[in-house]
Amino acid sequence: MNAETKSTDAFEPKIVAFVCNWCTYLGADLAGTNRLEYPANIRILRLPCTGRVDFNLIVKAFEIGADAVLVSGCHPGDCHYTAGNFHARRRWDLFRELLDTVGIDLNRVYFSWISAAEGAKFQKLVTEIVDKTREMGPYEDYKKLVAES
Amino acid sequence: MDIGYYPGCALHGSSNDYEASVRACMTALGVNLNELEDWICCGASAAHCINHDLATALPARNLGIAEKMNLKSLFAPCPMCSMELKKANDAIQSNAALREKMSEIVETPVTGAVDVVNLIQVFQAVGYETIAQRAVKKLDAFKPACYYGCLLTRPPKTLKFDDPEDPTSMDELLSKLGAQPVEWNCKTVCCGGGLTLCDEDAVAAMTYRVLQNALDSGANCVVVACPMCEVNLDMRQADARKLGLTKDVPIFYLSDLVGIAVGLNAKALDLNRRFVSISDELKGA
Amino acid sequence: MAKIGVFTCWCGENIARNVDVDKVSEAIAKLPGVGCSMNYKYMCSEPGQSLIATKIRELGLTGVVVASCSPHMHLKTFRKTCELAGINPYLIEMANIREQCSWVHSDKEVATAKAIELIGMAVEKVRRNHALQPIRVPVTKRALVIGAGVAGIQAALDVASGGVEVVLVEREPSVGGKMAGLSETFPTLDCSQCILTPRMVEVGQHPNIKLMTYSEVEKVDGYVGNFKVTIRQKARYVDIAKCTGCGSCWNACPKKNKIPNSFDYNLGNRGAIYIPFPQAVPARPTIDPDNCMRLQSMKNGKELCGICAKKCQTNAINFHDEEKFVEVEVGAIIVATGYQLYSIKKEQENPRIKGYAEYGYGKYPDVVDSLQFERIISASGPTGGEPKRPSDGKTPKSVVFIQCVGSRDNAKGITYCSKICCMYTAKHTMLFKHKVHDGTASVFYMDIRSGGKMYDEFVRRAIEQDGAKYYRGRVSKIEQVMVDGERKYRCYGADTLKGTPVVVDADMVVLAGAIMPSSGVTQLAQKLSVGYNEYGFLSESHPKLRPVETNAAGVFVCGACQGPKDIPETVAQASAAAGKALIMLSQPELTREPEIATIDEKLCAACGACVKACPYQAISIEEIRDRKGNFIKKTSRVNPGLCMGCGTCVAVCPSKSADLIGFTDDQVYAQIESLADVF
Amino acid sequence: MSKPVQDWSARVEELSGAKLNDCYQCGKCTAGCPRAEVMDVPPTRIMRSAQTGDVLEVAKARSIWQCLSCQTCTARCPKNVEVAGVVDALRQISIETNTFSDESLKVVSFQKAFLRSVRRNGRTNETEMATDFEARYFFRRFDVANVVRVGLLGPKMIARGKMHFKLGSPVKDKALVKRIFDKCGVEL
Ligand SMILES: Cc1cc2nc3c(=O)[nH]c(=O)nc-3n(C[C@H](O)[C@H](O)[C@H](O)COP(=O)(O)OP(=O)(O)OC[C@H]3O[C@@H](n4cnc5c(N)ncnc54)[C@H](O)[C@@H]3O)c2cc1C
Ligand SMILES: Cc1cc2nc3c(=O)[nH]c(=O)nc-3n(C[C@H](O)[C@H](O)[C@H](O)COP(=O)(O)OP(=O)(O)OC[C@H]3O[C@@H](n4cnc5c(N)ncnc54)[C@H](O)[C@@H]3O)c2cc1C
Ligand code: SF4
Ligand code: SF4
Ligand code: SF4
Ligand code: SF4
Ligand code: SF4
Ligand code: SF4
Ligand code: SF4
Ligand code: SF4
Repeated sequence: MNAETKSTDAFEPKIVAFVCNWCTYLGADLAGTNRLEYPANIRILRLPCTGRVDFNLIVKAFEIGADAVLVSGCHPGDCHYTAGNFHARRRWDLFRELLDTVGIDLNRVYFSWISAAEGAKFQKLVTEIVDKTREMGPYEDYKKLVAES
Repeated sequence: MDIGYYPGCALHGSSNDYEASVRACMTALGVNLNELEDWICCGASAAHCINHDLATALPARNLGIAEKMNLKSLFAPCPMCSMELKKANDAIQSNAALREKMSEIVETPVTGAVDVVNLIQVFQAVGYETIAQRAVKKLDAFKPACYYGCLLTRPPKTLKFDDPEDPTSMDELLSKLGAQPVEWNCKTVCCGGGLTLCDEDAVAAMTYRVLQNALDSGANCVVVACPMCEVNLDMRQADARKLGLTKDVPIFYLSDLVGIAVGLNAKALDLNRRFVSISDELKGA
Repeated sequence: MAKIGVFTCWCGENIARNVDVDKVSEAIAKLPGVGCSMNYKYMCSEPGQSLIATKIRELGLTGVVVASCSPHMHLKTFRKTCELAGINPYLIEMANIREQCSWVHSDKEVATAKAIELIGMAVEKVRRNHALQPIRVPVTKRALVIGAGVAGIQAALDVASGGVEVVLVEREPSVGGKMAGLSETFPTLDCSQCILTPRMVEVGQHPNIKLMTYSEVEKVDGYVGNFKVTIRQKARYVDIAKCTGCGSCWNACPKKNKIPNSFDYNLGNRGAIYIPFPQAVPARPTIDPDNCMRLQSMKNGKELCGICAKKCQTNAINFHDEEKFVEVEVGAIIVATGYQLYSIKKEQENPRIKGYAEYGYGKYPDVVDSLQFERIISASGPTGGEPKRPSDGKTPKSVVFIQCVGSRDNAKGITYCSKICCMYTAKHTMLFKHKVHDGTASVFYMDIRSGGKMYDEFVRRAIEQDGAKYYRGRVSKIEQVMVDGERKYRCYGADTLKGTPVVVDADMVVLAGAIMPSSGVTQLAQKLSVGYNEYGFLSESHPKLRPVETNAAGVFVCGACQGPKDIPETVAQASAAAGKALIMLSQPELTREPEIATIDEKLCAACGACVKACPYQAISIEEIRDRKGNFIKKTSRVNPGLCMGCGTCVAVCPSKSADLIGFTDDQVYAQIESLADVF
Repeated sequence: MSKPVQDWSARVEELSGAKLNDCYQCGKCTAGCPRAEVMDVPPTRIMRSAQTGDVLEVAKARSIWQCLSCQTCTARCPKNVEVAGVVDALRQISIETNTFSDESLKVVSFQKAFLRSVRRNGRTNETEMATDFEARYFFRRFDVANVVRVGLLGPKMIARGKMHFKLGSPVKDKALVKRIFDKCGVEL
């Protein structure tokens, strides 16, 4: 966050979101169209499908200092690509294991389904993630881990 | 072949002819029956109506004994017993909390590891081919209506035995031994045995339906694998006659017919105490 | 050297109210590689766009970022702007500072800071963008229609009338499907043949339709616009080009009327050389090799019978006929393989589905399924429309109809409603009552589903005018009994409205079996890469908005292969599929977004992970050989015609050899890293 | 008496393991039930009452004691509902709440006599059971006809060696059987 505008001691969580182009990105657009206010702590990366998200992208986000990561796509069965998000979902269990192995706190990774019609759900989810992350505090552990290795 | 054996109350009581028949037949086929030590009643028709826990605990006690005796499979000639035992076995096997609770109640560890089998399954284990090879007498005088009743196949989820609507395992065995089983409607229609002492009129009507259909389909006897079916179809036949049953129908246990085929006589099979007497021809004389 | 132009939009007040656009432009101008950074009131307006175009030309920009609204709103607009200004349209990115920023964050300072970061991410991405060309694929202006029931017939006629050639493939000897065997049809009770036969004839004669009966799809290669399909024509033993359909052969066959006719669901008979029904198209016979004495004897080197060939004046019969493989090239494929009835009997092929031993179907001759009953009351049926029961040919006086047999029955393994049986059962009761005036038609049902124009009125008519007795309850068991020397079928049912059991003695029982997809449809679906549900019904792209398209580009579905359907719906869907195919085939060439996967063949370990993960079967493992043909290595390869650009392969590739153009690892990592300084 | 239960649907589900809301009231259980003809509340309606939780009415019904536990209903239910198990649950509830009707006394007495015999001996003794049943039932209902009928049957069975006055082989650990009954909270 911008250090000049915010007092340095107030912790502002930094969230990276990987979202699919067809559902969640449009859900976020809808939140905007409906002027549903949510915390400004999230940075969205638009990808064609959650199927495109691999483990390394999530790790990368933590490496550059994210405090939490969100992966969000179409509801199962509504995937624009028939089965792309299904693959993402199946990989999710594997992800969790891997993330755990490299020492990432699984409480900081979120996976959700948000459709193009669910602007309010997007607003709610982001708010919740930011609140929870604020509670957990900055993700110093992983930064330390990276610094050490 | 060695197998665990749970006779149940009926075979030690009113249906002791069934026990005689089963034992004689098994001996002839070289099946050794290891009777459960100090078995108790499985609760049969009563426990499940009165107390849910008791309905599992009574069979669980017997399963516990079987496990202690290291019996892999347990033969219960009465389908009601084998159904109750199987049901309890399945429930205990799939539910850890229940496993603990029951082990505590019956003061014996029970895990649900015993394979409970009925009479037909024992014959299947011996092998229909083997039985046919041992047969010394062709059952060509018999046109049996094979009666499976309620609990050999039902509830299907528990029994997983034969088709619950059109079972054929008994027909297949008897055909192999030279009998000509008839196609009929009432293979799995309830005979009313459950209420034989409480609602005689209703039971008579049900018995009539089953027996008359057997006769109409060309049968000269009905073959059962259940002590309750036997008592009910045999004993209530006088009442059924009053309702119009056209003639007497002799009732056999499946083990009787297999026994006759492998050369056992009426005395060994205890065929002389039926309410409806059996002709000499059908006694295999 | 990159020279990127960044154009920040005010969107009137929409952005400018909450984002300090001047501050944004100022901050962005400082980023390395940014050649110009400015803002304007309405970037998407005519002057806004020309501002961008002018700067592109003036400064020779190598990339453009427009910071404004959602790319779903205006990415196309600004791509066109770039193209007009002379740079590749894929060298532009958008930063969404309206939907994701000014509209959702009210604190101006915070929103301004976030806007700068979002634009920074876009700048990092666009720096790595490449000039791309949309993929253009040529289109073969010919369509393949698989299955010639009423759906396939309608689709073929519509496409052909649109001026496009059609290859219509049907696996039976005649077109017509199930409808050709129906009696009269709801909701209007018009005779099925009367309305279908003219169309069957038209299909046989249409100059744009190449009809291939007794044929099946063997193999499908290629992709949208350019399919190569191999069709297997089974040996018919009759040259239909020579044959005139005179009938001398089938009338002389010694097996005449001795072999059960599957068209009549085995209620009637045919010969070894036969046409399945008099109105068949083509009206040419087929020899059934399993029952022909000559063909059987030839296996033992003998030549029995042969009467048909002797009778034939045109020498059309060829006992040495063999199956042929024909390859056709088509641009679009319409699947119309229809349905079959659930087989009801105790023995079932599919282990997940159970039969109804309690109804005695297959054991009791007079317990028939609904399609058999259609033949029994059809004027063209084996009894000439006189209702006669199969066992003894007597006219049934009491008929019991049972609905939802298989359908909606979890215990038997089918959970869905078959949708049409409520309607055709009502029809059956009417047709029966119209023929047997003193007869009783009793129906056991669970719910009556008659949503449709004039449908409920139709069902009510069956009850109110024709006196069908409807009982709300399932039947538990059917037993064959003798009542006063007459064979009856005793149905043990329930009347749940009254709350009691009911027993009805019937002369005949008709079971409304569940509608299931045709046999073999899943194998066909796999050849076409079309999805299907757990029962084998083919999957449309979207149940509401793309009901006849599939997720395999260029493949369309219609009729009962997609789900249970009556004729009106089937025909509507067939015309829709034809329309969609015509739209596709009317384009001179197809263009597709270039954002697809690529494989670095040097790195690829040919592990096959991507092949398995790809939802479109767009990747395959191939061999690389040198010019002499020596094997070098294996690699995976993407078929650009099939790849839809989902990126799943990229995520699963363990060697990082797969990448997605437009969303490359390079680009995505750069976007994330651009946040490193501010995080 | 067990603790009073407020939510009867939940209690029925707990005792029977049946998923009550799965029932779509198709009637197939009633259609195949050999006793439905004489039942005041046939199985489909029993299921309906259990579904809505309105169970005490049904607990009074004759039907639940007329059921033969033949399992036809369960075997044929298209929704795989344990219908016979629901009937069992209702029987247990009717005993717990003492709501079974006078008409059902005979069957209830019989079942209790059966279990009393098991509790005492570990196995049933038919003669003892019949006497117990007749005694209790007779004294409560003065059903002379029944005594006569069973009385007529008795000699027939004895003549055929089918009725026994003593147990063949007695259970050794009878105390355990009593403990099992007690631990299950069975009151007879
Ligand atoms: C008893 C009954 C009565 C009915 N009555 C009415 C009514 O009165 N009114 C009404 O509107 N609807 C009625 N219907 C519904 C009607 O039959 C269907 O809506 C209609 O037939 C569906 O047409 P279709 O072309 O999709 O399928 P089908 O008629 O099944 O045609 C499919 C065709 O594809 C062929 N095929 C299958 N697989 C392949 C393959 N792999 N390769 C090549 N060819 C293949 C088949 O041989 C068949 O010719 C009734 C249905 C039933 C069961
Ligand atoms: C309560 C309710 C809930 C529903 N929920 C669902 C659901 O969950 N899923 C589902 O699939 N379907 C649902 N539907 C059905 C769905 O609304 C319709 O299928 C669909 O809207 C029909 O689209 P249409 O274009 O034919 O008609 P309409 O949506 O009615 O569009 C007709 C248009 O024509 C215009 N118009 C009318 N007359 C003229 C004229 N003379 N000149 C010019 N313009 C004219 C009208 O202004 C209107 O814009 C629901 C319907 C209702 C009533
Ligand atoms: S006789 Fe010859 S021409 Fe006539 S229908 Fe038969 S094959 Fe065709
Ligand atoms: S050769 Fe075959 S088809 Fe021809 S007449 Fe003889 S049996 Fe019939
Ligand atoms: S359409 Fe009617 S008969 Fe057919 S499955 Fe649906 S409800 Fe049952
Ligand atoms: S009118 Fe509407 S609510 Fe009524 S049955 Fe038809 S679809 Fe259902
Ligand atoms: S991007 Fe998607 S569709 Fe294309 S090859 Fe990869 S997995 Fe298949
Ligand atoms: S996953 Fe990667 S390495 Fe494996 S085959 Fe595909 S591209 Fe090659
Ligand atoms: S058969 Fe099953 S679904 Fe049908 S009414 Fe009975 S319990 Fe309900
Ligand atoms: S178990 Fe009881 S309710 Fe079910 S069918 Fe048998 S008698 Fe009827």
